[in-house]
Amino acid sequence: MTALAALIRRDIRIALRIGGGALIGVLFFLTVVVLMPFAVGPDLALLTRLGPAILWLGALLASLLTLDRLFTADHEDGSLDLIVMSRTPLELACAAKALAHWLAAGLPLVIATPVLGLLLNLDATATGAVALTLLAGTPALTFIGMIGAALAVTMSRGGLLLAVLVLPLSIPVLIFGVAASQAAIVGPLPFGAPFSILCALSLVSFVIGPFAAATSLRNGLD
Amino acid sequence: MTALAALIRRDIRIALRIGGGALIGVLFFLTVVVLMPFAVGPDLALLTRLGPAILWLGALLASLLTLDRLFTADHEDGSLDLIVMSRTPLELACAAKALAHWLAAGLPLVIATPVLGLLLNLDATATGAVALTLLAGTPALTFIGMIGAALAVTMSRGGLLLAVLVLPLSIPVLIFGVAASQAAIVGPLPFGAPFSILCALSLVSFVIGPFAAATSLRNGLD
Amino acid sequence: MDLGPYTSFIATSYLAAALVVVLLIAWIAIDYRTQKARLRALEESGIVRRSGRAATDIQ
Amino acid sequence: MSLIDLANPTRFLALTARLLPWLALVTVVLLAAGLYLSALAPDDYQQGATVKIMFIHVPNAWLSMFVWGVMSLASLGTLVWRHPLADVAAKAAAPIGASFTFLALLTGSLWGRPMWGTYWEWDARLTSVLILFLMYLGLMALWRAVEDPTRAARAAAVLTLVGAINLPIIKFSVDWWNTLHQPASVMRMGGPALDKSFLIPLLVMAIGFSFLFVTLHVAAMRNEILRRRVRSLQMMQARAYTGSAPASGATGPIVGAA
Amino acid sequence: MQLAPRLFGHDVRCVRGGREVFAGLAFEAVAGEALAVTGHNGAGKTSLLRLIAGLLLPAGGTIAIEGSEAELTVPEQAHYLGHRDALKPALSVRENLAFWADFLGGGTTRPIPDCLAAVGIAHAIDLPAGYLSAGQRRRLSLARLLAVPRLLWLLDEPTAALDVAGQAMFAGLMREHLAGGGLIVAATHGPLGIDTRELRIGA
Amino acid sequence: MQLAPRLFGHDVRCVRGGREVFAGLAFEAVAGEALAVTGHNGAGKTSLLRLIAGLLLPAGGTIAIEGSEAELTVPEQAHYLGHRDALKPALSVRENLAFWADFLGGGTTRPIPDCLAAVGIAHAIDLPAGYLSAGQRRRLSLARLLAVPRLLWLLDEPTAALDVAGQAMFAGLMREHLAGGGLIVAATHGPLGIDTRELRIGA
Ligand code: HEM
Ligand SMILES: Nc1ncnc2c1ncn2[C@@H]1O[C@H](COP(=O)(O)OP(=O)(O)OP(=O)(O)O)[C@@H](O)[C@H]1O
Ligand SMILES: Nc1ncnc2c1ncn2[C@@H]1O[C@H](COP(=O)(O)OP(=O)(O)OP(=O)(O)O)[C@@H](O)[C@H]1O
Ligand SMILES: [Mg+2]
Ligand SMILES: [Mg+2]
Repeated sequence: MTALAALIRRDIRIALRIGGGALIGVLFFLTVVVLMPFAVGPDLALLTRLGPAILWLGALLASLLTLDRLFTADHEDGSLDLIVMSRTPLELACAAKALAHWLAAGLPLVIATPVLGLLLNLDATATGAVALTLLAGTPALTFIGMIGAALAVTMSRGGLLLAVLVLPLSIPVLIFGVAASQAAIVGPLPFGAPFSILCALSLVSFVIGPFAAATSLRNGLD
Repeated sequence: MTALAALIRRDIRIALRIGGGALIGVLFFLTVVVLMPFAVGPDLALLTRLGPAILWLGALLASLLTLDRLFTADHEDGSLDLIVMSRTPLELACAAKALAHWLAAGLPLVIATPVLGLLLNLDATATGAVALTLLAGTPALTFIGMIGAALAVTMSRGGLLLAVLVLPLSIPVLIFGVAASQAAIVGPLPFGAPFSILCALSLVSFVIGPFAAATSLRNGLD
Repeated sequence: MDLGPYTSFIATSYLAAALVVVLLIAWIAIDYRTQKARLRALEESGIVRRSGRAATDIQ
Repeated sequence: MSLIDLANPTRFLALTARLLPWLALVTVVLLAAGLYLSALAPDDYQQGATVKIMFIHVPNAWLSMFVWGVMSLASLGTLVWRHPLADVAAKAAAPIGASFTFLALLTGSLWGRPMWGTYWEWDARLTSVLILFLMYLGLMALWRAVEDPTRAARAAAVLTLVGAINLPIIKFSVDWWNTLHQPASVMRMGGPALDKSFLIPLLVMAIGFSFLFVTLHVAAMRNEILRRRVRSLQMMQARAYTGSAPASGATGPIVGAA
Repeated sequence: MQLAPRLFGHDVRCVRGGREVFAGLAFEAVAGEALAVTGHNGAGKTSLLRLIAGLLLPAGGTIAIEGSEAELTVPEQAHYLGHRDALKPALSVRENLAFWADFLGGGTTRPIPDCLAAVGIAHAIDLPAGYLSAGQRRRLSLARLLAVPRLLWLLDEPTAALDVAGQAMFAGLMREHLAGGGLIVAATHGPLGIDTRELRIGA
Repeated sequence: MQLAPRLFGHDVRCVRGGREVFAGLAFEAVAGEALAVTGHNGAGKTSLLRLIAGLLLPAGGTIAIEGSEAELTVPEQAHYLGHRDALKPALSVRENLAFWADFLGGGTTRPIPDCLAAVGIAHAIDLPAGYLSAGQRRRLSLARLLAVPRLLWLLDEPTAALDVAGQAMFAGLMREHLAGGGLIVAATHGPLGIDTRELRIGA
């Protein structure tokens, strides 16, 4: 436990220090949201309709922007060697790293959603629904993305094809996340159905992610 | 000239061999496009109207994804030191690196546009117009983003902060890119006016980008 | 003074401006004290500036 | 005392220690007068009493842009003359400028609600102020992201200057964007020349806020100079304690770069 | 009575990038002994250390420790000190070391300031690791070996970047480790400053 | 008749991260001479090399070369060989070296295979650089010095990771460079194998 807690603490600390502070995640989403009207036009009704998709895209981008260095940074400075050698199971260490990443890059979005909802003219229910789906779904993005991050360590040796498979894997998460939010906002479908699929996707990724990542890390070292 | 050509050749070769960059960019682009129908619902007319906006947003965000390692990778392995010391003016070297990056990561987006246009139900003219604006505008995105990438050397990592710094600066490009495409598709304004402003923005960024990047690189080393 | 139906908007504007200014002043004042205290602590530990003057000497 | 002497941080501290109380006094007097005059100002025939928001809103809106200009000048000083006082001036101005921008946005939305029935509208001018606000926040994040103050100053200077070139472009393109989508906007800012009864309080408030900025800026610069002094003394201290090290750390004179 | 722990390799074969680096290698070291691995550039010294550390899979042969805690694998009983120093420039010296102590040690650790003092960088404890010189970074890596006790030290050119005083300090630390029943396997091009048994790879 | 080129520094002061590393440093070296920079870990050897290379700005003093091509700055006449080796693992040995030869040299270069043979890694010419051992990487970096002729070599612990034969080979290369009227400034903790003038920093 100490070992995992130490790992999580270190990763969060680095993320905050390098990223320039805890608020940077919120600022990032604010920027992404502000960008939207310039593309689709200052039409509030349309923006509201696109709101959940915009927030979900922001989440995907935030995790992609920071995920690709999740393991390569540790690989390049030699930390990964020590993590692999340690007495902590590698699967758990991978899960801890992903958790730290989500806390630093995913959670700020969930927390910032209400503020952004105002700019996108979302009402309270809609904001709540989007925040809930993000809370349930962004961990899945992180845990799936982690597989790609682990493959990136092996990448120079031909793992490219596999990495390409990872991003498409996160598309279902996005689709059900947006669908659940839309259901809560405009109906007519019930919110429950897509939301439970989203939760199921998250759960699956919690199991598969760490194992797949650990396996590819073990094979990727040299 | 040999020096710059060598630099461009090297950077493209690395990008193609490692893969990461260009492919992840195109995949992200695809993800954005695939997601939209779920966000706006099965309204083909609306989707078509939003088409250029979606493509431009995708291109803008995709270029961010790949930019943050433009200089940090060279910084970490010591190449940047040698590039700064060389007899080639640093401004030119920066421009060459940006050009290589655009060829490896920006051009694929332009090439992918016709395929994605199909998904968004754009007709041939519209697709052509979007592709043309992307061709004229994405270099500007790269050259503006390069400034952020050079700042990332001082900051010692890019990620979300880089996006926060770069996105506001690229808003004009987004505005005129979308406007020109819209003008070509629905009118009533002529295509030429916004398009020539877009080209002008690109030209301005060709000048500002390398100078700002070179300045911040020179000051950022230690 | 009658401010009509929008009294609350006007009051909020003025209060918000006052609040932000007060926060700025408080931040600057607290920051000043913190730095002074640190300089004093450093001086007590025997560190001298290159110019040879005391750390807290700002005249 | 010549300008060169002023540019020496120690001299700056000495001079401003004497100057600061007077600056504060002038600020307080001007703002008090401004508040008094704006309380006396008549209601607008169209906007009613809400026109009083203008006396806060407009000075803050002006200052939000003015402060970026001040930072740009300081940034030139950083990059061209590499002067430490320029670094300090640029860094100290950012949070103050961000606060003014925030106030312009906030009072603007509070004014917008009674005037146009909505707090927020993707209007050209509002949007460009929002972007300015984002750029301030990004700049502050950049300052925090780099540990070494001289290196942070140069990075921030590049961003500030690029921002200064870009802000007019952004402003222009946002205007263009908005007129394209929404011709004939609801609101009329900067309409016909203001009546004297509004103009005088507005000007007094504007000058008062400008003095407020100068006062706060000078005080914040002093803090920043002290912070740097603390940092370099701490560095000296770290170097001084060689501990039980067999051959590391410094010998020789212990001096800092203060 | 338990036997002293003994590290041995038997008929070890190493293949990297499809090319055989060495084959049929045998070695052993008992508690209190240091093994110096020597050989020309590219002979496979680093590869051997990484095989022992479990970071490479042997193409053949066995590597094991007998006479120590049976339920632990060889890597779990080892410290590995490679060319890359596993430090994060953004974290302070203390934070870097504290992390590895917590992550590797789980409680059984020596106080951080002690370890730093022992390697001679106590004065830099609150400096970001990115500010350290090459030799100071190396010293900080060495502090990791002290912070968490491990039976086996795997060292890849450990004296690189150390000044003369640093090399002497490090020789002292190695001697202490061996005296406490530890084991050392070190790849090196120069003298280590302690008595070693030599293992020469490649012609 | 032109004077032999001479590198000199005068009253050089170095500040890093707000901390003074050294001050009032003076040094000089004339063509055909090597200057060995020594000092304890953290004394500022690397910092001095980076100052000469123009990668750090001096907080005071001047560094210049006189008697050489006047229109070039010091960095433009120098090779810098640091701890980081400026190699891309994805490119082959040949591609890596060819890039630096083209980028730095602009035509006036020695053939790649020759340079690689001179540093003893001709057999690895088509291997990806990521497959090289530490010493082989260092040799590849050394090949850069041969591929493009430059007056001044700035070397930071150049013999680290080289085996005994490699150190001898490298001493030979340095001797040749000096004989051809070159200049060398090298930071080192051990002997370089050539005659040097010593510059000691920090007490
Ligand atoms: C969030 C909302 C708002 C923002 C960000 C904003 C921003 C600005 C800015 C930047 C200026 C200075 C422009 C210049 O001097 O060129 C300004 C001036 C002004 N604003 Fe606003 N504004 C907002 C809302 C409003 C509203 C709702 C009104 C009144 C209906 C208003 C009335 C004015 C007036 C009268 C001026 C002075 C115009 C002049 O001197 O030319 N503003 N505002
Ligand atoms: N990036 C940096 N920022 C701030 N300080 C630094 C930085 N790099 C080094 N220093 C400090 O500058 C001093 C000199 O460092 P330098 O790397 O020049 O030492 P060195 O003589 O090369 O030592 P070594 O023998 O360990 O390589 C050290 O005290 C170090 O802590
Ligand atoms: N990642 C790798 N992939 C493929 N081959 C490799 C890899 N790393 C090293 N090799 C090859 O394996 C051989 C042994 O390398 P190793 O690093 O073990 O040598 P070494 O004895 O440590 O040399 P040095 O003294 O230079 O450090 C070398 O020929 C090298 O080219
Ligand atoms: Mg080796
Ligand atoms: Mg050094």
